[in-house]
Amino acid sequence: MVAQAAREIRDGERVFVGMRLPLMAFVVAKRTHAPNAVGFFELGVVRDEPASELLYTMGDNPNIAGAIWCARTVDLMGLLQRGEVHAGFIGGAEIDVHGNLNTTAIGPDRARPAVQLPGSGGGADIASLAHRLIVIMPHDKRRLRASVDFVTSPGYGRGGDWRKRVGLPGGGPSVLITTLGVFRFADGSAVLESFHPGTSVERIRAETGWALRVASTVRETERPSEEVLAIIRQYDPQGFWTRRGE
Amino acid sequence: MVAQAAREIRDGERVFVGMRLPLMAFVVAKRTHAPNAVGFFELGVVRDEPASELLYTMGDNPNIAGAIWCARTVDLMGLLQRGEVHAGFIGGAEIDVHGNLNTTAIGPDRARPAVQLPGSGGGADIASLAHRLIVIMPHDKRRLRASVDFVTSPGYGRGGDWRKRVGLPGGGPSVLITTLGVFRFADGSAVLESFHPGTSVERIRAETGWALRVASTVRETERPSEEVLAIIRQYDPQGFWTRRGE
Amino acid sequence: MPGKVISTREAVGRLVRDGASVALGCALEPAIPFAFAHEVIRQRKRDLELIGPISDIAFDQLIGAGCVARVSAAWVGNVSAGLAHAYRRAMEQGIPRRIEVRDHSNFTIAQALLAGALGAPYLPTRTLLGSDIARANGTFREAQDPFSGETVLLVPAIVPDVTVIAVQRADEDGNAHLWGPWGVSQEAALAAKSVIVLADQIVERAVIASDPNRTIVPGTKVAAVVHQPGACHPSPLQGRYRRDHEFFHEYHRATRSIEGFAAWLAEWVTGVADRDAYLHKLGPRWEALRDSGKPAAEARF
Amino acid sequence: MPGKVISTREAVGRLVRDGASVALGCALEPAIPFAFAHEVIRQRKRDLELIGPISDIAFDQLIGAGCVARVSAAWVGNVSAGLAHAYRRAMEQGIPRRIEVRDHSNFTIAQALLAGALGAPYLPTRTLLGSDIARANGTFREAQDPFSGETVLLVPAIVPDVTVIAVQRADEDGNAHLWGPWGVSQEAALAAKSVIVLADQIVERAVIASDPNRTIVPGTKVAAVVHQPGACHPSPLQGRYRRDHEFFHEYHRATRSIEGFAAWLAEWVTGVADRDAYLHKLGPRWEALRDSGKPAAEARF
Repeated sequence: MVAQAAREIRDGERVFVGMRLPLMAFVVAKRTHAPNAVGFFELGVVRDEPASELLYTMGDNPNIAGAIWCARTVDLMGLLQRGEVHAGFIGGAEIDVHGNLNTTAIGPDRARPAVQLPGSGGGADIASLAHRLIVIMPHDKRRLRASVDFVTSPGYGRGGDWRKRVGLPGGGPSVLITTLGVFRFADGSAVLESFHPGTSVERIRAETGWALRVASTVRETERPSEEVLAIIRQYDPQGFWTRRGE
Repeated sequence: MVAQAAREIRDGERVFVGMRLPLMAFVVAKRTHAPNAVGFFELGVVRDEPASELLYTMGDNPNIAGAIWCARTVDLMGLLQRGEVHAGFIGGAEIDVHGNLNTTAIGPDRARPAVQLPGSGGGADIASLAHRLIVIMPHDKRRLRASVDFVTSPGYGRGGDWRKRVGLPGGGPSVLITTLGVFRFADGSAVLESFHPGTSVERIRAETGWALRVASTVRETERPSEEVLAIIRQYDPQGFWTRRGE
Repeated sequence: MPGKVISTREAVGRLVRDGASVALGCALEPAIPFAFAHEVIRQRKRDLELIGPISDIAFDQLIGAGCVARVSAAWVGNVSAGLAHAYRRAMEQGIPRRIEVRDHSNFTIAQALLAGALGAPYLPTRTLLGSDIARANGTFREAQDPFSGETVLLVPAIVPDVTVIAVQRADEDGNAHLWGPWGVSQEAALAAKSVIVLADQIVERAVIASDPNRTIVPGTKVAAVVHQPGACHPSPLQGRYRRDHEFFHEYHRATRSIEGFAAWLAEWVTGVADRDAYLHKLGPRWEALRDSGKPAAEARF
Repeated sequence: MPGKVISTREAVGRLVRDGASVALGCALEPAIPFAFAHEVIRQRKRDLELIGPISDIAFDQLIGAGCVARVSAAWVGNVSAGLAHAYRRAMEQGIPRRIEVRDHSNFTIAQALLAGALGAPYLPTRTLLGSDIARANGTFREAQDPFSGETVLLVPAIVPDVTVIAVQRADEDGNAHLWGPWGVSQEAALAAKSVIVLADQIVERAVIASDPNRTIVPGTKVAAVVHQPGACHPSPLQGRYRRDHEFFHEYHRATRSIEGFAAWLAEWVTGVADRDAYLHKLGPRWEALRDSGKPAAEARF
């Protein structure tokens, strides 16, 4: 997942990074094909070099030391709203076929949820305003659902020109990377592009809560290079963020 | 004028100071009856002690060194709009009986003025939003007019509850200090409170462009104490701002 | 001027009434004033509205201790360890009490506080259009931008009764230097009716005045200054101490059950007199977190 | 990355097209990039829109030189010496050309640029209600606050084509440290399509990264970095040099007449090749203005 996520970052882009796996993807991208990518962190920090050590949160001292800008959240969110941020990463508890994410609550009643999740953080802002949204999630039928209980971070709504109709600028999810495969979005719906080594289209179909659409060019996901694996192991030697084989 | 202006500042108040005579009034007030007054400067500076030397502009290095806050203009203007600034000083080219000030342009056509003035600066904001406005002007019939050509900084409009009707918060001019006398505002109109030593009600009437209203308690303006004169001479020994006997 | 330098106990006692709205944790993950939150719990304050973007576990503790009636936040959880158990219990089961949630995103909470700081009634934005947050929050309005005709979401100002910020240093009047992430701290402080500053160090006014650009809030906005070293543990304070990651994990494990939460609270909050006792209890673990960092390049005024 | 470090001449040549909107002088009285303004005059740029709160005499010079079609500003004059003669001639007599004025106050220009920086279409305010500025400006709208029903003035966003800021130091990517007054500089830089940084000193990236709170604009927003010592004379730059008050008075006296203005321009702008030549011409007067101030108290990251 990290290797695939890193591939989604292009050189020179401004990227809302977030924590956990996206942060590692940023590290990998910076050290391989995207040395001029710039990382935005929603507490108000901009870095053009990854932090020198593993981070547990974006506010850890090593993520501030050596940053090029330590500003206010609203300054970075302003650049995002201006359309100056190319890509952002988010994850979620649930996603539907149109890329709508729920990180708020499971169950029909927001006031009395079956499971209370932490909420949006900056995720809904990134989903609303970035040029491209890169979604990373564990693959599970209960997580990839036909429809989500609460749209925290809007994807393509009900598909078609929904984003335009509700007033959102362009953008929306460009890719969904799961523990099993990679989906792209066509006309606002997820289409399976590749399956990770060791899995298959059929397994993914069985683990997906919506009627799977498969690209005619479906293939196995490119394996991470030794270089990439070495970067990941160097950055997270204890496997704190990657120990679940992610 | 400086001594009278200083009297208008109360201890502990937040005051938008501005330059020239108001700045000296702030110095005098701080060193006499209002040691806890706090000075706001619209380029984003807050001082609880006056600068160590004479200032020509609020951005002079000595006004920044030793400040307690160097922020953004909008931060200070925000506090002003929140109603947290007690008083502000402004001057103008023209004022009318309702305390409306023109610092924009003389003449009926804004696009082709007879005399182009510099404009509002922060004056119109202070006039709109401070609890009290303290106006300082040279006294001249062409400056104290029945009506002004352009209302840059709103006073009491056409009097009565005009401020409320147009949506301005409370406030408005509390005093007009000229080179000849001191006016207070009653029901949104200027009333002569005192005449400076060496002048008279009749002279002021002759030099004022509106029908003069005179308080029943009209008296001579209190002379500045030796202490106050000493502070002024110490701060501006060359008389740069005070040489015209102001 | 009357003395503003008081203890955390006095600050909470004097300035936080039951039912108050309180913004804290406004720098997001770092500089969270846990010392303040724990004193609120010890004084059994009730019916508070908590305001903040990402509070890490401070909000969870206040909710679990029964101090909270409403949360206006973008995220409530345990940043490096996962979900917030006390928040879950309150929302899912009403334990120890039901709380109301006003969902925000980081951008809308930032804009609400910025509007408050500006004295503006609201800010117009395009974020969250089409998100269920816009509907669920209940305080936003959709409107037409009269200039372009496009849809905008109007985010109304938030004016907290009290904003609490933790900083590296402040003078006795409350002029406060904070470096490292600010998040929404400055907006929250300027928007508030009253500000409490928890300073790792109290310094002479001249130290503050030597670098007025570092001032996050001027003393004229500050009601109380508390000299409270280590006020943010287990969150970090730049140039002073690091984040205690393991503490967050321990909290996560310990508070899975109601009983576990109660035991954790008894051990770390109600069972200690104040922050000094808390740091003493941490012992060498606390000393090991100290990290004085590297000096900033010189700037001259 | 392609090199951003170029000369003022190249920066003006590449980034300022005729008709562009240009924000400068955004820290109000200090840190005004006169070196940039003079190069614009030398390159005979035309039909510019000038944006800024209080420009001191920079705007007056650009107007008198015929570079300007429109001014969006709160104040145009000579702060310590009085009225701006060239601005008066343009407005009163159309010499050297008619210009359009969009009157602002400091707060509305700040809000317009803040809206631009936030990507918001407008900000609602209560300032200027009842002022003729609200009407004369022509771009504002009155509206009802839908929450309270009260009247507000909507100030639309300003997005300059170029914002020019002068700073004490920047690295080669344009990450820029400015201390002392910021005024509306940060909003203007973040709101702009393109930013030009005039740095008194070019430093290693590590100097900037040692103190990221001092960064006013990140390199990722910056199109050109100019190493230009003394770029702000006669305005001051904190910790580097003082304001040359007498220069403003000399300008005021010299430019009362059209001929006087032309002679002043020939002497100080068109008659000198660049800023270095200008400083050389100032000679010992320039050296006498240097003032390195006092160091800021240490902060460690």
